[in-house]
Amino acid sequence: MSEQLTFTDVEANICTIAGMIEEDKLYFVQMAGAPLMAVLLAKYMSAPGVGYVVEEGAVAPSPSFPLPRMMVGASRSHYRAVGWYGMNIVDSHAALGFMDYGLLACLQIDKFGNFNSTFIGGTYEQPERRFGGAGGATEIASQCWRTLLMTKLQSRKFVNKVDFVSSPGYLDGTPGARERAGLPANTGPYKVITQEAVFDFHEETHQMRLIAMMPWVTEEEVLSKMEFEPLIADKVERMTLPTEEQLTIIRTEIDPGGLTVSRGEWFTIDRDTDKRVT
Amino acid sequence: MSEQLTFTDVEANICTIAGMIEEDKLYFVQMAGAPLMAVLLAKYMSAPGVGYVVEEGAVAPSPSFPLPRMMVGASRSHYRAVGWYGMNIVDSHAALGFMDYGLLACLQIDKFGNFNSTFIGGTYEQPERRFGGAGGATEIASQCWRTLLMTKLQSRKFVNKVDFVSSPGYLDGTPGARERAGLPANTGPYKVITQEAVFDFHEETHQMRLIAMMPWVTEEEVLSKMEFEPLIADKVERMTLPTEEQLTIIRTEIDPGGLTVSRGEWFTIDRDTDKRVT
Amino acid sequence: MDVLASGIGEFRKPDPDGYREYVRTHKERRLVSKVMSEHDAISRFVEDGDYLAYDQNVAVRGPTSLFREIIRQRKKDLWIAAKFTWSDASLLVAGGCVSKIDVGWMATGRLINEAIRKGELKLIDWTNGALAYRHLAGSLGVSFLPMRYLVGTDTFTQSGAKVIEDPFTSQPICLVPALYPDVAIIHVQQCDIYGDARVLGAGVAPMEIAMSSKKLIISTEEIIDHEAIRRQPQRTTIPYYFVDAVVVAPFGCYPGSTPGLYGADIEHWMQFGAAEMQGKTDEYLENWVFSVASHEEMLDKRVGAAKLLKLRQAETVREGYYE
Amino acid sequence: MDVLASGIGEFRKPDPDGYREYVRTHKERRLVSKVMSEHDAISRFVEDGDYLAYDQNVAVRGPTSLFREIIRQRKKDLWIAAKFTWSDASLLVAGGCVSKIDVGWMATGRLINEAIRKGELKLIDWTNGALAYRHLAGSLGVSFLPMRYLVGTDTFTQSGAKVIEDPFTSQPICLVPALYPDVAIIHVQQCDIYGDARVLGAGVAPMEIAMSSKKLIISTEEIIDHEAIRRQPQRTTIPYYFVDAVVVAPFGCYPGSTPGLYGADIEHWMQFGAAEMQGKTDEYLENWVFSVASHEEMLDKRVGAAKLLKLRQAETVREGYYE
Repeated sequence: MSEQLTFTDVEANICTIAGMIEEDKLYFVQMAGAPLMAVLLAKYMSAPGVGYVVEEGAVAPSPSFPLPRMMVGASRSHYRAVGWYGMNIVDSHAALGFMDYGLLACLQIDKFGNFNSTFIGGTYEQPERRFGGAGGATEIASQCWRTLLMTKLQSRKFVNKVDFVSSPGYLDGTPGARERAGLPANTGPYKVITQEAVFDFHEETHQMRLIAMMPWVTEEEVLSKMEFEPLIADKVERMTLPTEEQLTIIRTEIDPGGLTVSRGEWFTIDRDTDKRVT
Repeated sequence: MSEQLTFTDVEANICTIAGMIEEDKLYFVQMAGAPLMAVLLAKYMSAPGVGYVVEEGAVAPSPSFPLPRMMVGASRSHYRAVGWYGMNIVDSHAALGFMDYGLLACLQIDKFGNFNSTFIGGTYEQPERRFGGAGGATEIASQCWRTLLMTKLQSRKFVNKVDFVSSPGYLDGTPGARERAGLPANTGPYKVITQEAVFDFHEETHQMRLIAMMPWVTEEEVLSKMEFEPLIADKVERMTLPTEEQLTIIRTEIDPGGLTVSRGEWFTIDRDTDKRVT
Repeated sequence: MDVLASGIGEFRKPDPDGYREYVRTHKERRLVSKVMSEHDAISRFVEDGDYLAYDQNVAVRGPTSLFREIIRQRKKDLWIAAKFTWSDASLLVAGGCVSKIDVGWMATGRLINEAIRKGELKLIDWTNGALAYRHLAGSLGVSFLPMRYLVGTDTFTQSGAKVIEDPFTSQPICLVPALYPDVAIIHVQQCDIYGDARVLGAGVAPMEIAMSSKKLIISTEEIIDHEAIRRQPQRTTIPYYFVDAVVVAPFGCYPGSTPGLYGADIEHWMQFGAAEMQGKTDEYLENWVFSVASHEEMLDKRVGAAKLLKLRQAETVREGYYE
Repeated sequence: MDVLASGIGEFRKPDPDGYREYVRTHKERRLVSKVMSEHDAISRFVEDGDYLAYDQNVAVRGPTSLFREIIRQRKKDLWIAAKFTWSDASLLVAGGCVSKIDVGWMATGRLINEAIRKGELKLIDWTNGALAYRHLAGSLGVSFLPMRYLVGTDTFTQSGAKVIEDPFTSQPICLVPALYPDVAIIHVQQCDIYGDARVLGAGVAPMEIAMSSKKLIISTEEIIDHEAIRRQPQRTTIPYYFVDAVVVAPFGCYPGSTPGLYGADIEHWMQFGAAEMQGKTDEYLENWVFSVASHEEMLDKRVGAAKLLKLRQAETVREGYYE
């Protein structure tokens, strides 16, 4: 029997995003959970000098690992920052154009990258399931130059129409739609990262476009997990699998309690063939 | 020969204002010079607990005496404040209505308490003498509940029309003029203090009104030192002379260099008669 | 005024002059002790129907001892701002205290969903940043502030924001109305008896909330000497004249954490979560709120010294806070 | 947009998106050393025609070593914001560097009056607070802010402010345009090599100016270790990514004072005042600026060790700054 690699969808997302982190850029990272873990994994492994801010005003922290289980705003997550401010200050840093990338999770997304974190089903007044709200995602997705969005590849998440536009993507997709609405120029969603596929947005039509897939999935499989049909890049790249080292660091240093990464769908991959076993 | 008391016009102003300081009120005090000295004299002698803020953001300092010669923003003038902030913060405290009194000096004033600290003579573009500008006086005179204005009783200062309205009094004097302009409700100049006379403003007409004079001057003398004719209160009070103790504290603790208080007009008063000798 | 678009959300009309009048007649300018019990602070300064603001980083440095006292006193019909919060909104909803929530982010579950369904609770959506910014507007004494986001979304539509044509750039710009809460509760590490308060560490908007709220209750881990405040003026987050009450509350944000002092009691949160899922929050409240007379009694009889020591030990960082 | 009134003063049209584009392409995000000489900092980052901002409390903590370097390099046509300043504007006018001044408050005398008379200098009146607030607007990334004063005055008329009908209260409200300076110079007590800077003590608007200026030069009394910054993050006034140059300048605001370190040299100010009154500022500049190659040389050859020691001794307060 050949060697196998086992990980969750969240772990896959964290590893994929960690591989995208550039050390000479600044990141505005949502609260906690997978987006923060992705930047921390990069900081631990490949981009130790990367700077990021969090909503509650810690600028460029150097968190002490292993991280605490409830880490938002806690001392170990703000450890050795270069500055401790408040939300209005760091939101202003983003308004001023200092934040190259926003890093966010979302519940539902449409083909123009508009996304929902408010409610699913029913009406605004009587929702079937009410969620936490836009949080800091709207200011991040509006004011950072590029936004990296993380979610799961499922048809109920990639939908024709989101139940509620909590935060803006390219709105109706027309050229200049964000600027006409009053948003800062030349901003918008940049990539959407899932456990099995990565998307970007077409430069002119602003439609979501499949650009990379995990080795074990086909285009058809990806499309079957989406309500709308994305554009397909001329050449769809193969995504890199999480490494043993990445997974070990996530499980021992980044989320030792497993509160975030142990939930969701598990993947077991045969390392010789890169095919999914279970 | 009877005993004599000698002081300058600035010293007289400082002592008169010091006597008005209420310990349960908050003061917003201009930069430096006589207004600040007045509140410090009160703090030294009669109202040790009185709180005041200065433009550069020191809140409720307890300055260490004797004060330095160039004291604005210097360490001894901010000593043992309860907070060190910046200008936008303390201006906001005033905007929020926390500052009961503003304490200011001015170059020129009209009968509605509009005053000038910008230029005298000529035009705005080609002034005869250009002065420092509105400074912080406009925010103080607009946002504190009541403004105490300090100047010298001279016809070139109490004028029919100021060369430039740097900061607002009651504007054209009509009811609600300040509110119509956009200023916070129920604010405005409260008293004008000079070396020989004190004025307030009529509740309805908002015209300046003589309410107190030094013992050695007559109404005619006061009016001869004003270009416009103020209202006269039914009963014009007699002002209290500076005391020896006040003058000693000013000269040794408040302005030991004499930069502010030794300039201007000198008064020598016969203490038996309260008449001016020279 | 050309208003290009307006959200439909309900909001308190900002009234800077009304706030000023309140301040003029109600706020104490002298240095007088404001130390009082949590009971007195909540009963004197929180009224049914008040707009209540608070500050915390999700579960960190939240004024939870005061939340419990609000529930204990069965305050009603509060309108709260839940920005970057945790299960506080659910807790207050469980206590029957809340009828409206301005939402930035909060943990949601059965309690919130059921209260909406029954028509007992109305949510008005904003974002974390928009609510913090509305407090900033209030702290500046104005009625609105312009900002570069919120537009283009349904969040905007459900909020009370407006879009106007910017008179300086001619571009569309979003305006949010200032938030002037009736009362705010803020937990801090250190405070003197007059209310000069220090928030140690990053915080969402403690100063903005303190400045924009008519009434302000501070709960503090410890009282420090007034002279200590004056020796380090730059560390004072909130000066005394904004503060109406100072409540001594060690472990005041239990089961949350206070940076530099103690960690969070995660088991407690799970217990609350389980109670919520099982519809047993009445039991939870009986145990943690109603059956104890005070925060002190809760710590003594429900939490216990061993747990408190463990939580102290779980906080390993003092650097930047106390060092 | 119903604009009820507009000032006639010239102002740079606020361009938040232009600022953002500059930041995107020009500002360094990495932690790299920005330490350089005053010569290099001024020659690289101050251009003729720039809008130059700075921060000080009248004569306290002003970046005077950098003012002298600007004169030494004969920069021209600067537009400066003189809010709550001292004779800096006169000094720069004497050096022929300035063509426009946004006035809050500054010391005026023969130099300013003559330059106006000759048509070489244009003043545009605001107030200290209005200029600090315009920096605040810039620091928030917006194009204007509403405020409760300036209206009703000739200062308003000569400024670039506007009055609109407030869309939330229907009352008239004053709007001031955001100020985004091309370059700012700020003197601090402590800074690391990356630009993480600490202003110790009260300051007019150092953070707002730092955030709203495209280019930022910090002069610092001393370089401190980056790890020292990280050990006390709450003391950092300006984080590294706003900063383009760090200039080591002990006694950098001589003849002004730096709180906690040294007092002001009042005799020097009087010497400048006398030179101005006698029309001898060329001699003054030759002696204090042109005949010395650097701030260091000026301290050594013109001020001297004895005077520096005396100024150190004159500063008796360290509490709140270094203790």
